[in-house]
Amino acid sequence: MGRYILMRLAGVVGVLIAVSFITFMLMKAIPSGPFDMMGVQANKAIPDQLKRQLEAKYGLDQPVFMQYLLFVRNAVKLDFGYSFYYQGQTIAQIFQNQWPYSIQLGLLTMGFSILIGMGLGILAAMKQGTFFDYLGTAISLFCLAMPSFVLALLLQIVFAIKLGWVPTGGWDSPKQWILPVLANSLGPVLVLQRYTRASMVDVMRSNYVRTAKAKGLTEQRVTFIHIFKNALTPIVTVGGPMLAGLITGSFFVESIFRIPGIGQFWVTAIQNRDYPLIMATTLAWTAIISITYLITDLVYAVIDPRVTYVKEK
Amino acid sequence: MDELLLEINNLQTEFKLNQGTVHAVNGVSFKLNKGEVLGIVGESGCGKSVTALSVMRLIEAPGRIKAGEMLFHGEKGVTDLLKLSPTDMEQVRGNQMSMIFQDPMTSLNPVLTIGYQIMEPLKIHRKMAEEQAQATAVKLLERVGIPEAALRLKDYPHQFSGGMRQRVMVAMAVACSPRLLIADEPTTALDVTIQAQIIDLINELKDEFGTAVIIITHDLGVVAEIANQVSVMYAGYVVENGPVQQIFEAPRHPYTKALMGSIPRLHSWPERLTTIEGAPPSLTDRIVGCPFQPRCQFRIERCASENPGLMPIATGHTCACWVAGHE
Amino acid sequence: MPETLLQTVDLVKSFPIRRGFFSQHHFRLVAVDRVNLTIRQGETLGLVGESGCGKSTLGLTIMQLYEPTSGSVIFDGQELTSMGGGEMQKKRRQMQMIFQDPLAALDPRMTVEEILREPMDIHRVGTVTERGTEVTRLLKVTGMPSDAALRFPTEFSGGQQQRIGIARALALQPKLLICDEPVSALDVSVQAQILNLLRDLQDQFGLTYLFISHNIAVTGFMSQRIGVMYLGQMVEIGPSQVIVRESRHPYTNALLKAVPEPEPKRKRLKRSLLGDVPSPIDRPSGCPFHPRCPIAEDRCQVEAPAMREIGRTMPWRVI
Amino acid sequence: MAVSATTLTPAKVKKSSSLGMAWRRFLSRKWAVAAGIFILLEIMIAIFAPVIAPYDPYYSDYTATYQKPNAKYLLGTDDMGRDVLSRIIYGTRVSYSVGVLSQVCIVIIGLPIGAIAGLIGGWVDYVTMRVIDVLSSIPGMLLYILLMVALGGGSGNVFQALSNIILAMSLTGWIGIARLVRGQVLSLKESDFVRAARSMGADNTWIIKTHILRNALTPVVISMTLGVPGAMFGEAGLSFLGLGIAPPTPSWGQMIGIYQSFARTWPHLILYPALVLAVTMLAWILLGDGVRDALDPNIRM
Repeated sequence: MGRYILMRLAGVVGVLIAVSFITFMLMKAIPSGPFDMMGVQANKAIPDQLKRQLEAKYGLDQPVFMQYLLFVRNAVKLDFGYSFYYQGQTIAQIFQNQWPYSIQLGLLTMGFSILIGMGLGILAAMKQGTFFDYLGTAISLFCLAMPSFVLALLLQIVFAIKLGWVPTGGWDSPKQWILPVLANSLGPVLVLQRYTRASMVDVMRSNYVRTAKAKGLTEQRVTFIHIFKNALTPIVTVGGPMLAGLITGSFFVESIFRIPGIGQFWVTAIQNRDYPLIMATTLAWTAIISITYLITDLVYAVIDPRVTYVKEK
Repeated sequence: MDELLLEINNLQTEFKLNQGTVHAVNGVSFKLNKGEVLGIVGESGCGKSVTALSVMRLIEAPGRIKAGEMLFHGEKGVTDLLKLSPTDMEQVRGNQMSMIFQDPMTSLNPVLTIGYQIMEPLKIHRKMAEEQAQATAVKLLERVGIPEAALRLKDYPHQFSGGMRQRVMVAMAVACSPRLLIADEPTTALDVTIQAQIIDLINELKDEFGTAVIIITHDLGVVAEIANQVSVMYAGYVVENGPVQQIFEAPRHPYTKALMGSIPRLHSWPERLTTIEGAPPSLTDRIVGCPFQPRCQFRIERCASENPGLMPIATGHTCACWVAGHE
Repeated sequence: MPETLLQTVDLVKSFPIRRGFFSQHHFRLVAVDRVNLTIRQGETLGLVGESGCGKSTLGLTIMQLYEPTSGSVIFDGQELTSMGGGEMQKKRRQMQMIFQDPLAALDPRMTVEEILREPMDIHRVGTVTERGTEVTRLLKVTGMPSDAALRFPTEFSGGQQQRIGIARALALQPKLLICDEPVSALDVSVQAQILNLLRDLQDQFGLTYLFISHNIAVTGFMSQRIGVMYLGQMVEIGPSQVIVRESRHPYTNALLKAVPEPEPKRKRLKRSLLGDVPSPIDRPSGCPFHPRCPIAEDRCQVEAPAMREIGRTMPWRVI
Repeated sequence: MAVSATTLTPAKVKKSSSLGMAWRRFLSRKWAVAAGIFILLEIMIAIFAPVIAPYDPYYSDYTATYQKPNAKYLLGTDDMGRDVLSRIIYGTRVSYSVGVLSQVCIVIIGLPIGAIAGLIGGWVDYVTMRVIDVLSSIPGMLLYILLMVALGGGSGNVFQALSNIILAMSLTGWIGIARLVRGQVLSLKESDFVRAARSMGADNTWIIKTHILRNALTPVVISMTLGVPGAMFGEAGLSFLGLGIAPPTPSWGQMIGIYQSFARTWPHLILYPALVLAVTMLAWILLGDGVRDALDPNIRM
């Protein structure tokens, strides 16, 4: 088991190196550097000499490959340096300040979509062919067809602007959480509803559930002891990585509802060519996602005794 | 001496699908005495498994038991199983009657331990406490021939071979000493040497526990070996019913005869095997007349219009055939 | 005595397997272990054994669909194992195969006509019209309706699908047919039809069969000789009558005793063979059957007995 | 069953092809057919946009800004007095070019890679799979945005912007197809009917040509149809963020993005492009489901 986890972690490191390289090179391929963008924003071009000084300060005058090695050397120490754009702030500070918003939004979305998505999925599976089943299908179809930013805007227009029930944005009070969470949970609800229903139905048809019924167990016992645990495996497989995506923030929802989360920062970072911030965010996301894959696989082994990462004998 | 245990009258089960209604069981009747073994044989799609599931009332939507009577002589007198409430039926299932299924590889819950699964009926029906249930489970596992039973309680099904899993299924089924054990193709998925072990096991246990057995199989050999009574099914009907000796040595229904002739045997090799031309009727169609009539070489005019139904032709031997019945 | 059509000499097929996710240890699963057999022109050799005994792997290895690990396969006087790809493909015309799952063996996107033409298309037999006529003939020979040609395999019953498989195998007029459990997916009455058909076709076209089945009664009905396999090894081989009536190997005996017979009078007493078939990965030392053998001695644990001739049968030596 | 066995002679029976059968199955699904018709209509609209659109989508009538829907401007006008309906009609071109072309490019890249990995196996397969592993560890939208910016984004002319979007999508989207095709090829390689073909003496070329391509293509087609709405969503999202199609060329997502700032006072501006986008995505999803059901050979007639 320990050996397996170590091997997997080594894999994660490999992925991180590859991803950092790809991102770094892509970033360097982006036309115009960070200080051009500053000039654009300040509405005046930065003098060439000053630009060169700045570039030298941040090591941007060196060959690209050297820059990359430099970056790796610092990154190993988890030192991503200062943001080019948010003057005087280290990347670590930006993460510390902004990421909690995204995490909070993600966790709320997670809770909400598990409740709704899995609830609807279980209901649909238990009451196949009834109103609940069709309701679930309708909701999942809606989630599939409705882009999250469109729903976010529509919700904002209707509930914040027209009805004025909730504020249009911000993240200070629970009232402001409602709409972003709703908009953000489109995808997760869809995936969870579909997979829960499918996997429950699958398990319900299995021979061992018939065996359980033949033993004279009550409906509830069959559902919660014999069906649910088995149905969980495929749900965890898709749900894990999807939920990881949630805590990495959402560009759309964060920007529409003016939540100062990391997703919004990343998009602005790209627009501003804020290299250190782009690199750090990308790497952090990749790490989170890779580790979630690993955790998902481990959870898998907890749920299903057939899955084992321990070498036989 | 022949004490009646189960009497099925005119059982009808159907499945409503988009393509039409599948009439899987069309008025099956049979009787089973205490301690007896009834073999139900037939080819795939003849309704034998649906009959078994109907007796257990395990038919699920879109299927339903349309009509019939299932009189079960239980501990508290005679009850019609079809009239029991779902909760009352749960008390019967796994307790007074239990079932073994075809595929041992998928019939045990993969995420629960063997011990948990065996103890489940003991705790529910016999209201046993944990330790008592555990002790009983160990005894049961030992009885069905699982070595180191006490240690294996904590194991999961995937750690057992197919034959061993079927033994666990048997142990689970007899846990509450049921009056009736239904075995649906219990050996089909197993290799012959393992199959033989399981048949022996069921044979021994039925005497030990005083259990009557209904064994559903397509394998005439298995029936010959274990059953006292045989029902032959075709297209949802029972076409012949009788003591095993008579059915095998002097089958009367043309279908039974053809079926007997179609199996290759170890000790006699004919030049050709008997075959039946054509295919069984579609179960979505309403069958008029004898269901076997289109494929029957002895058919008479009457067969096309009138279903013969089971008629007695010898003591305890009934046969649904206009020709054979009037020989 | 008719000439030998197929012969295998010490044929071995083993597969490398990995255990665990990152395990460096490679195991070898020996699926077919030094099998020697001969099939004469026009006869049927039956192969029986329980699942995992290597009988199907043996069939596929003879067909060269699995590359043999060692040993040789001599077909029609020619060594197959050393044959080049192109040459082997031509040779395949003379040996064809019928599979256990009839539907899986037919491409779901092809009509029956396309399926039956495929072998002729591959080997460019005859003109396009001739191939069409041949398709009609094949359907007739195998008892299929003539309008079947334009339909898809899923539209047919299991028995008919198997007939399509047989028709395809006959398209190139092969000498040898390897039938790998051709009837085990079928109902008894359909099984009888297919078995009769196979025997008719054998008489009609002088075919030679290697008939693989787990059902010893079916094998007995089909074959002149039977070979019994256990854990990759041939443990006994001989004329069907002899194998069934007076087999010498304890495994064959146990197998025969285990078969339930549709004759209530013959109710056998308690069967002797205990335990499960061991995994082919952890094969017992010595004679592979010794852990389950009722007459095993100490010697069986260390020494693997060799095949020797006993009268007309050739069982393994049981000490 | 379609034809009775006795009444027709083979010569007269219309040859049933797998495509014909799939077509009949497709037609039996009403929702999918409706979606198909809707999509055909939109494609016509995209092609004949200049004929259909009541106004020039680029023309600003500064005397008539922020008009509510009325008889003259069916869906009203925007901040610059441009006709919203005409802009939506022209936006169809962007959505469909991106939706359909990106899927074509994805297949062109992904299919051969997946097929080669699956067919050759060994180290080729190993390397391909590791590359795919790495790429799929980066969140899709992230890589996509990064690529988009690196390619120069939506600046420059429309074709440049479109081709950038499609390229960025293809460079990230091929992974899915490659994985799918590889999996298909691997399972087909092991299938009984390929084994049967081999036993008949078929060589690799024959097997790939007659069995593997034919059977592996179906899931590719299904995935293409189901991928279109995803690509449309991607374009809309990018344009919404201002990283996709740059104004004045209209795109649904970009319209939503721009009109967002007037949402407080002129919410109707967002409503129409949003509605069209959602309905179009729904139509493609329904069509994709229909195509999947129709092409899946495991479903009997």
